Amino acid sequence: MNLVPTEFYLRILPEIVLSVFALLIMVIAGPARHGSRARVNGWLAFIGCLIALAAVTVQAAHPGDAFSSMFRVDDFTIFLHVVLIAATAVIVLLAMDYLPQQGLERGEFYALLLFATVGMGFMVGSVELIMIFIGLEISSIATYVLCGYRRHNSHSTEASLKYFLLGSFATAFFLYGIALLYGASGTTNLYQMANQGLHISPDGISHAGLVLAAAGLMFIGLGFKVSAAPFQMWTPDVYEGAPALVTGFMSAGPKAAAFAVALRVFYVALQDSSATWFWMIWAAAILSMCLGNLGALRQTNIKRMLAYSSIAQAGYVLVAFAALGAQGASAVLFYLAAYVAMNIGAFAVISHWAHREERYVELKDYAGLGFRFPWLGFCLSIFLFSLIGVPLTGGFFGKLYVFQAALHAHLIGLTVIALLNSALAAYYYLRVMVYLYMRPQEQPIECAPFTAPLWLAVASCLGVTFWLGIFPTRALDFAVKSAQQLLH
Amino acid sequence: MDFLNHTIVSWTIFLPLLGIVALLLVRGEKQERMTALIFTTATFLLSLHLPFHFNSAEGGFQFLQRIPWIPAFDIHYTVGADGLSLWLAVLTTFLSVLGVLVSWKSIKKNVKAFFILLLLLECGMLGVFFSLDLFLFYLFWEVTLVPMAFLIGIWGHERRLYAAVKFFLYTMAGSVLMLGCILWLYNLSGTFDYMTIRQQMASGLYHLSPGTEMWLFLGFFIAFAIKVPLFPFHTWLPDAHTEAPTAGSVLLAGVLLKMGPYGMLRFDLGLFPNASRAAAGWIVVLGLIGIIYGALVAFVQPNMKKLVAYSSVSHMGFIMVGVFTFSLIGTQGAIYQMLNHGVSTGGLFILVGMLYERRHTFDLSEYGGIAKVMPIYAGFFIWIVMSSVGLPLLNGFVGEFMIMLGTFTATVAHAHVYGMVAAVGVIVGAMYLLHWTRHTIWGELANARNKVLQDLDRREIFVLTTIALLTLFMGVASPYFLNKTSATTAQVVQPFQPHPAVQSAGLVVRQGAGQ
Amino acid sequence: MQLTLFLIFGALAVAGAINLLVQRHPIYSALSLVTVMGALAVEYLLLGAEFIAFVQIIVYAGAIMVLFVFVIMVLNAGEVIDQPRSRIAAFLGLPILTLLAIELISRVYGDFGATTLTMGSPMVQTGPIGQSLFHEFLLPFEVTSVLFLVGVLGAVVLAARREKPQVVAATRQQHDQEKAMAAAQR
Amino acid sequence: MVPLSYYLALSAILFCLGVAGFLFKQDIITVFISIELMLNGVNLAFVAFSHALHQVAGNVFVFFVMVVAAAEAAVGLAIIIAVVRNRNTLAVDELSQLGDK
Amino acid sequence: MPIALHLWIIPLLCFTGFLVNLVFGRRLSQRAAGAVGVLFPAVAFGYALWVVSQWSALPHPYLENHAWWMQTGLLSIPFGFQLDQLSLVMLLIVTGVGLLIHIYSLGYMAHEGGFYRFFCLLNVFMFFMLTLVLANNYLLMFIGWEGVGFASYMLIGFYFHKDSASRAGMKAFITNRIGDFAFLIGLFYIFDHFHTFTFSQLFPQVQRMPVEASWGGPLTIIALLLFIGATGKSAQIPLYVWLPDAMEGPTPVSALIHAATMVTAGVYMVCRSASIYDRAPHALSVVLAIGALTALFAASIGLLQRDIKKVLAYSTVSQLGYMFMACGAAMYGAGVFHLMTHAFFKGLLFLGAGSVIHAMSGEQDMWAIRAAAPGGLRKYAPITFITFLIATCAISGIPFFSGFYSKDKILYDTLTSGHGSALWWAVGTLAALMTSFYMFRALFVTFFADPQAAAAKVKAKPAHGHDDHGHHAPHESPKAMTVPLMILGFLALVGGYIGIGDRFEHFLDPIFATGVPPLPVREIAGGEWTVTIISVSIAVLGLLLAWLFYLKNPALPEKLADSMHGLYELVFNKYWVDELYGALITRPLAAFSRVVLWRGVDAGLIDGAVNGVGYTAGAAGNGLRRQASGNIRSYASWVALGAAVVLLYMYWGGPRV
Repeated sequence: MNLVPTEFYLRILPEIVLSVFALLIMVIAGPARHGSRARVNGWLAFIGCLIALAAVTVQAAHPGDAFSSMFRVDDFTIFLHVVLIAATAVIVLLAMDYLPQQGLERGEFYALLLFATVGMGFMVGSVELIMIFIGLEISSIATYVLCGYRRHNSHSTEASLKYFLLGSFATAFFLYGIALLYGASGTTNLYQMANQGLHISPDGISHAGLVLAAAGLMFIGLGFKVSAAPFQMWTPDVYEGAPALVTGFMSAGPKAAAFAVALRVFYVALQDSSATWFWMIWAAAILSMCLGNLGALRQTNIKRMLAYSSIAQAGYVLVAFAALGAQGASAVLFYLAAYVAMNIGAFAVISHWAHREERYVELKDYAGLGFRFPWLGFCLSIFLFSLIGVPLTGGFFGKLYVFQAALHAHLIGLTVIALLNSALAAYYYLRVMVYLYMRPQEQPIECAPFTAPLWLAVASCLGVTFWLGIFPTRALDFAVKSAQQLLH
Repeated sequence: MDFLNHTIVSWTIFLPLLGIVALLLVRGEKQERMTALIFTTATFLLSLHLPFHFNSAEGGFQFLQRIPWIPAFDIHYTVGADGLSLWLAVLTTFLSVLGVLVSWKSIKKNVKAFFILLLLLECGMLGVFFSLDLFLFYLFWEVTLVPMAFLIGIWGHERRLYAAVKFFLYTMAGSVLMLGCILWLYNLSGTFDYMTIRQQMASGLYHLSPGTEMWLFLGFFIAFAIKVPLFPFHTWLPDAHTEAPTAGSVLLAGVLLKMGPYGMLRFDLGLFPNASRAAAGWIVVLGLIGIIYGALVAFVQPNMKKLVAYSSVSHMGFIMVGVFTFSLIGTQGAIYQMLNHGVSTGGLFILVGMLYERRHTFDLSEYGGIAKVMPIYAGFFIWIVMSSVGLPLLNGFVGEFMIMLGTFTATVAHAHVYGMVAAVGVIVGAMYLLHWTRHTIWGELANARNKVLQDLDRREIFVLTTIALLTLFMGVASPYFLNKTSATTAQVVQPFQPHPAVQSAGLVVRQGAGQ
Repeated sequence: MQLTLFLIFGALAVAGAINLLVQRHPIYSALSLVTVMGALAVEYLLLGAEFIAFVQIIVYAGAIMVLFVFVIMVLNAGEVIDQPRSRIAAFLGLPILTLLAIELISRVYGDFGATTLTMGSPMVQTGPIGQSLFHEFLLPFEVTSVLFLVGVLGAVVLAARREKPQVVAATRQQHDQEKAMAAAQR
Repeated sequence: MVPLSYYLALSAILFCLGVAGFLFKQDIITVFISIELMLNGVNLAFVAFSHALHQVAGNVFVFFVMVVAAAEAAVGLAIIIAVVRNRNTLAVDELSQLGDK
Repeated sequence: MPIALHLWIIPLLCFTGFLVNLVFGRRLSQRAAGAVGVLFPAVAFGYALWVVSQWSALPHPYLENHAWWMQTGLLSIPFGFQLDQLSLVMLLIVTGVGLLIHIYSLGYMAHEGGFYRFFCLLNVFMFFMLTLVLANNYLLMFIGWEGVGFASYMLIGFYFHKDSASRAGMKAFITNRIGDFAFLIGLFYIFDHFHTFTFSQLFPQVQRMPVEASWGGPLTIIALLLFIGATGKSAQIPLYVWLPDAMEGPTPVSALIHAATMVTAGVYMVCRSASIYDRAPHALSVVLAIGALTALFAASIGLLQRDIKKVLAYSTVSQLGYMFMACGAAMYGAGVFHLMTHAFFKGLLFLGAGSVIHAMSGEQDMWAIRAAAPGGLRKYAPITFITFLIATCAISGIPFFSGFYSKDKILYDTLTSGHGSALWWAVGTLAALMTSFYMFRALFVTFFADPQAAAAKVKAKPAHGHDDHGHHAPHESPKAMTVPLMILGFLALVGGYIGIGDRFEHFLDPIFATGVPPLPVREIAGGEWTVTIISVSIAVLGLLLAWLFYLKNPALPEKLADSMHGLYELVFNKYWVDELYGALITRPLAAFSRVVLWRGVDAGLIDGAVNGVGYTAGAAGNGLRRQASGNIRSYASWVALGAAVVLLYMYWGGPRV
């Protein structure tokens, strides 16, 4: 029996680093649970993320497969690792502001965050279904727990339970899909499926129908995770009930990771049957955009509104998804990167403004905020503008890329619907700004002091949002390269 | 000088942004106002460089600057000016100065934010006119949207929220379709560069089917038509105008609306001549409806600002007719009318704003006999109203006349009918404006609260004098403006002329006239 | 013979599953699931999956289900006598389910109608499974440790009672202060 | 000689019964149990395929699924306990504080 | 080019006056403002006289071009001026009469508010009027055309605090605009056919064209459209309605703008376009008919007016009708001749009326004046009376007064010209009878004591007067007013003599030699004398009737009115034309705009659709929200439903791979 080659471990180094730091936090979480020392956990987690990011460069220096071709380091993996770990780093920073404010500061939060990131890392890096499933479960379970982190709050626990039950329900479908795909192809390795072609199974019989059924089942699971319609029903409730910061995390990390999995599964393994599943994606894209945007129109709770918004955003990503080819994949990746930055940014402001027990998450609580706290208002506005898709922001360039890819694939109807949806969506984002700047405040709400981690986090989100909007070239090239590697 | 010629456009666009930075640094409302004034004035003076160094004989773009930006999409930062954009840009910088001046006292809360948005708006508007890259164009197009919506929403009047949101959404709905078309063009050509695309479109490289071309045309057109606004896309305008602060109304009417016809001339006519020709009939009819309809509805408005807003619908209808009958004279007239409308209607809104500052109502029935207490105001009022009515020797007439004449003598079908219907606008235009005059400054000074109104102060007199003199100058010296645009206009209308002979004859300026 | 066994235990599994549905008390449902699991273990044996069959009994039915039962006891869960409030589940549930079942069954049945499995094929030995776990499936095997860690951590975070009283008091105090402040400002 | 399709059909039936349990059962724990039933159905399919393909992998998958199920059970029951502590009910339909009313 | 006249200086002088008063007027004293206001037109008049002195040395026509006003493609319009016989006459009339009226206003307006504003506007009027008559192309003429309309609008509304005044101003402007609309379209046709607006380029082209026999010929269309423009400016049927209302303005304004100069612009324009009209006989017949009908129609209304200015206003409309009759008979010279004499005597009449009103502290009702001036006003204001008498004689066509020559010429031409006919001559003569009657009626009532003075009561409704006048006893007006009266009186007396022997018309002949051979003259028995005798007897008859009705037997008119009650009401109420326009056009238009267009189409249909989209979206959103009930099993059902649909598609719907 051979020793496992060192490169294998280098290829999963970020995950290892994160796990180690998570363990470290678990170990010291006991002694440093409360008071100022609790902050140590946060910084530890943040440092862990930074080191993990550094480890990504190590990972990048060793492209190739690892562990019986279960894990693959290519640009696609790297791209998503960067996005996901950076997102976690920002969330960690925010948590250092948010948790003390909420009286929730405990080290386990950071550990769970890091573990969730480990799971997501495996999701995006694995090219084998079982591994993907385990990664998915790690991140899901960690997220379930994070949702219920405010465990004395009935909303938080209800959200946690809803997410857990429905999530497991959807995961079961996903797993069933894996089983059928395994039965049809005799393998669970995605690239092997792509190589052998799914039409011919080892027994020499074509199982195209089974493959399609498996594709559908897997889409149910993944669609649930990315909150694509018609599997989006849980999103508003869970987003509303979960602690705001966790909502921010959920809307970004797991969603991006699930999309990455979907890319690997559908673009690589199931590419032969794309003519069929294309229409499924197409319909889901339209449904997600319309249901998300329409649902958001009349919301009064900003978290809930952003939940619907995130459904719609998933719809835009699905538009790019439907474009197929390297262009579609890179548009998905780019949009995800932009989306993660702007959405976490928005939730950063929201979670800071929420105050203890999240008292201020209704739109009316935002009245007059823009002028009383100009920088806070400005940041939130920029993130919302990015979500609308106003030029110079990452959201705009992401949308531009998405629509361009869709048009390139001659998806004219889909693009037009998406364009109209993005105009419709402007309404509810703008509504927030109406409250921020145009309505007089009803009650003077004080703002907790802005801590350094908060500023750092918001500034980096802002920076990335603008960077992707104004100088997207590097990110764009990276996304294109990743997409190309994904498909080869 | 050479360096300046190559970068002047960028300086003009981005000087307001520098102003924003400066605004962020200064403290105190007075200093903020001064800073805004200094930067808008500097931008105005800088923009005057353009007409002075513009080569009138050259129809293409001048002061070009081109910097690679996003190579993956072949996006460049390409800016430049031609006859179409030249004066519109100067109009923008000019009205921005006035915008600051009229906001001097009327804006009392959040002064800094107000001027920041105003400068941002100026930057956006200039960018729209100067961009020669479709991506850049769309970018600036949207950039104008945001500050305007905020200007309305924050500093507006009673129903400002509704108006701001409506303005934003309506415009957004149009512009997203334009974005789709821009991307389509990109997919065809692999570039966002306007000049390249135009050249390739003209050479028939893409083999577009008429249907496709029409869809592309419409995608651009609807965005622009909403901006114009062309009947029946106009209903956001009365709301937006009524609720906007004076400076907002001035810039909205003066510049933002012009982005519509500008876009049509630049993109619809420039890129899709066949579709333009095919759709022209309908558009002209809508424009004609707008002329008369806007005037009639303005006639019965009880709210002064709505009245002026509907007058814009009417005036912009003229421009639409001028643009879509494809005659050299009519198009030149349309370009001129854009400038005229900017100055005159801007002036009208300033007039309304000055009354509002004193009485805090737009209700026409609250006024009457103002001339008694505000004679100077009344003088300017009459002057600017007359410019809007189209009194010869003031600016309005030249544009309207050229449009009507160009339309009447155009080579399109039913040109005579178009011209005659447009001329009806001359009658109805006088109707509502004089009606307004009669009920505002004339009549008995019945309302006791009007008896104590103060006449204009020096600042206000300065603002209105500037406008009045400009209306006079533009009324008598149109060749000064139009000679610089004619070469470009000739290029724009060139594909629409039926016979080469007619078109070349149209370009020959008859020097011997009257000698 | 195999077919008979398959049918008997298959029927048992289905019956257990239906009983799970029919029973109103969660404890009976849990026990029904244990029945299903046992029946399935036999089916695994029929399929030659010796290792899985025993793991099914020991870990699944033994450990996991015990956990369920334990929780049911702890929570003192009884019958839920609530009127069902989900209209869509009530009206659309059955049609949806029928549709889903027909689709799934006909799909899997149709695709492999021709394939028969012979009992003659060798039993999957535990050895090769172990080997592949530490060889081919080394990574997932290692990663499941993280999974468990998360599970443990999660359970601790959510279910453990451990807040120190004075901290809670302090938190409450702070909360009250904030409320008072807000009230004063109002 | 049992056709593969029989096993697969059984697995599909169990899966669907699991779904039915989720849709129709009224208390949280049974709903959770129904999920376990669905997983069991899937496991059967894995084993059957593994057998048909003469592979070990399928069996290993089932092993991993069980591991996952165990972790899920731990967390899930913890969540249920937390919920019950807050709400003092196990009725699924009671848990709809969140949602657009 | 031997001589440069710099004609542009003439209008610009007036414009300078305007600017000076506009900018500094408020700060100037009344005296200084008046001085500025008079000085510039005076210099302009002087300049005009200098131009006359250069006349023999000038080429005819004298042309000068300056900057371009518009220039793009084929369209090039210069700021160019033209001096020929026609514009010379107009120049002298405008500057001369204009100057006199400016001087008169110094006195008249001395006690009115807004003194500088008045001169400001009067100057700007002069500027536009001079531009109109000196322009060498139609479009520059249009500047003046519209500009005088603007000045008229402002001056009619001079007493802006009176609602009637501002309403009248608006009415004038908009009615004019209706005419301008047609004028503009006429211009478009001109440009469409000839690609120029410049007279010196246009008319040679026109003169190469044949006389048109059909109604649809381009020249006929152009001529008709231009004529509609003229009916607006010169207050002909159907657009005359604004002129009577225009009397709301100060009386000097009525004299200058609404009698002497502006309203004749239409006549001037038609004469200027003689080349076109000569080739459009159908258009000529329309001009003739409209002119004759207007003359009669307005005169008939004038018969029963009680307000002295209204009488004069309808008289003006009527006299303008005569001028158009002349034009319609293709005898443009006669039209211009009458234009000139009319400027004298009608200017004089208005100034006289102004003087009366001034004397009576703003009273305009003739019967009220008569009542307020016991023993007859002529005793109090002899100069006014005498000059008014001269003017009345002139307008009535009493021999040896100026109006006699010009009106007689027109009637004769109408009868004899190939374009005219006996019918229109008869109509004109009837109108002349009426003119004579109502003018002498005005004279008698205003200046002579009521024979039943002892019993006299003011039957009239209280007249609307000028607020700013105090109430004083009747008095003669100051020198500033009487001197212009006397000068104009002199002109009204002798102004006709230059027309004896058609000298005036021959002077203008070069302008009206359009290359169309004149139609054969219709011979009549007795020649010109027949017509003259009839005219004179008609004029005397009118005089006698007026004497009979208003001096000899004042009870007679009432009896007559009672006996023809219906007709009396009809005429007294000006044939209900204003009411008819109001009921048919103005009010329906406003109501339509408000109810249908604004409330219905705009707010209801279009904005309703826009808001409807928003509302629908919101409602859809609400509908969706209802699905988000928060129930886990519902959500699971949706997932299951989604799963079922996806699988169904994958099973049945998907393309077979």
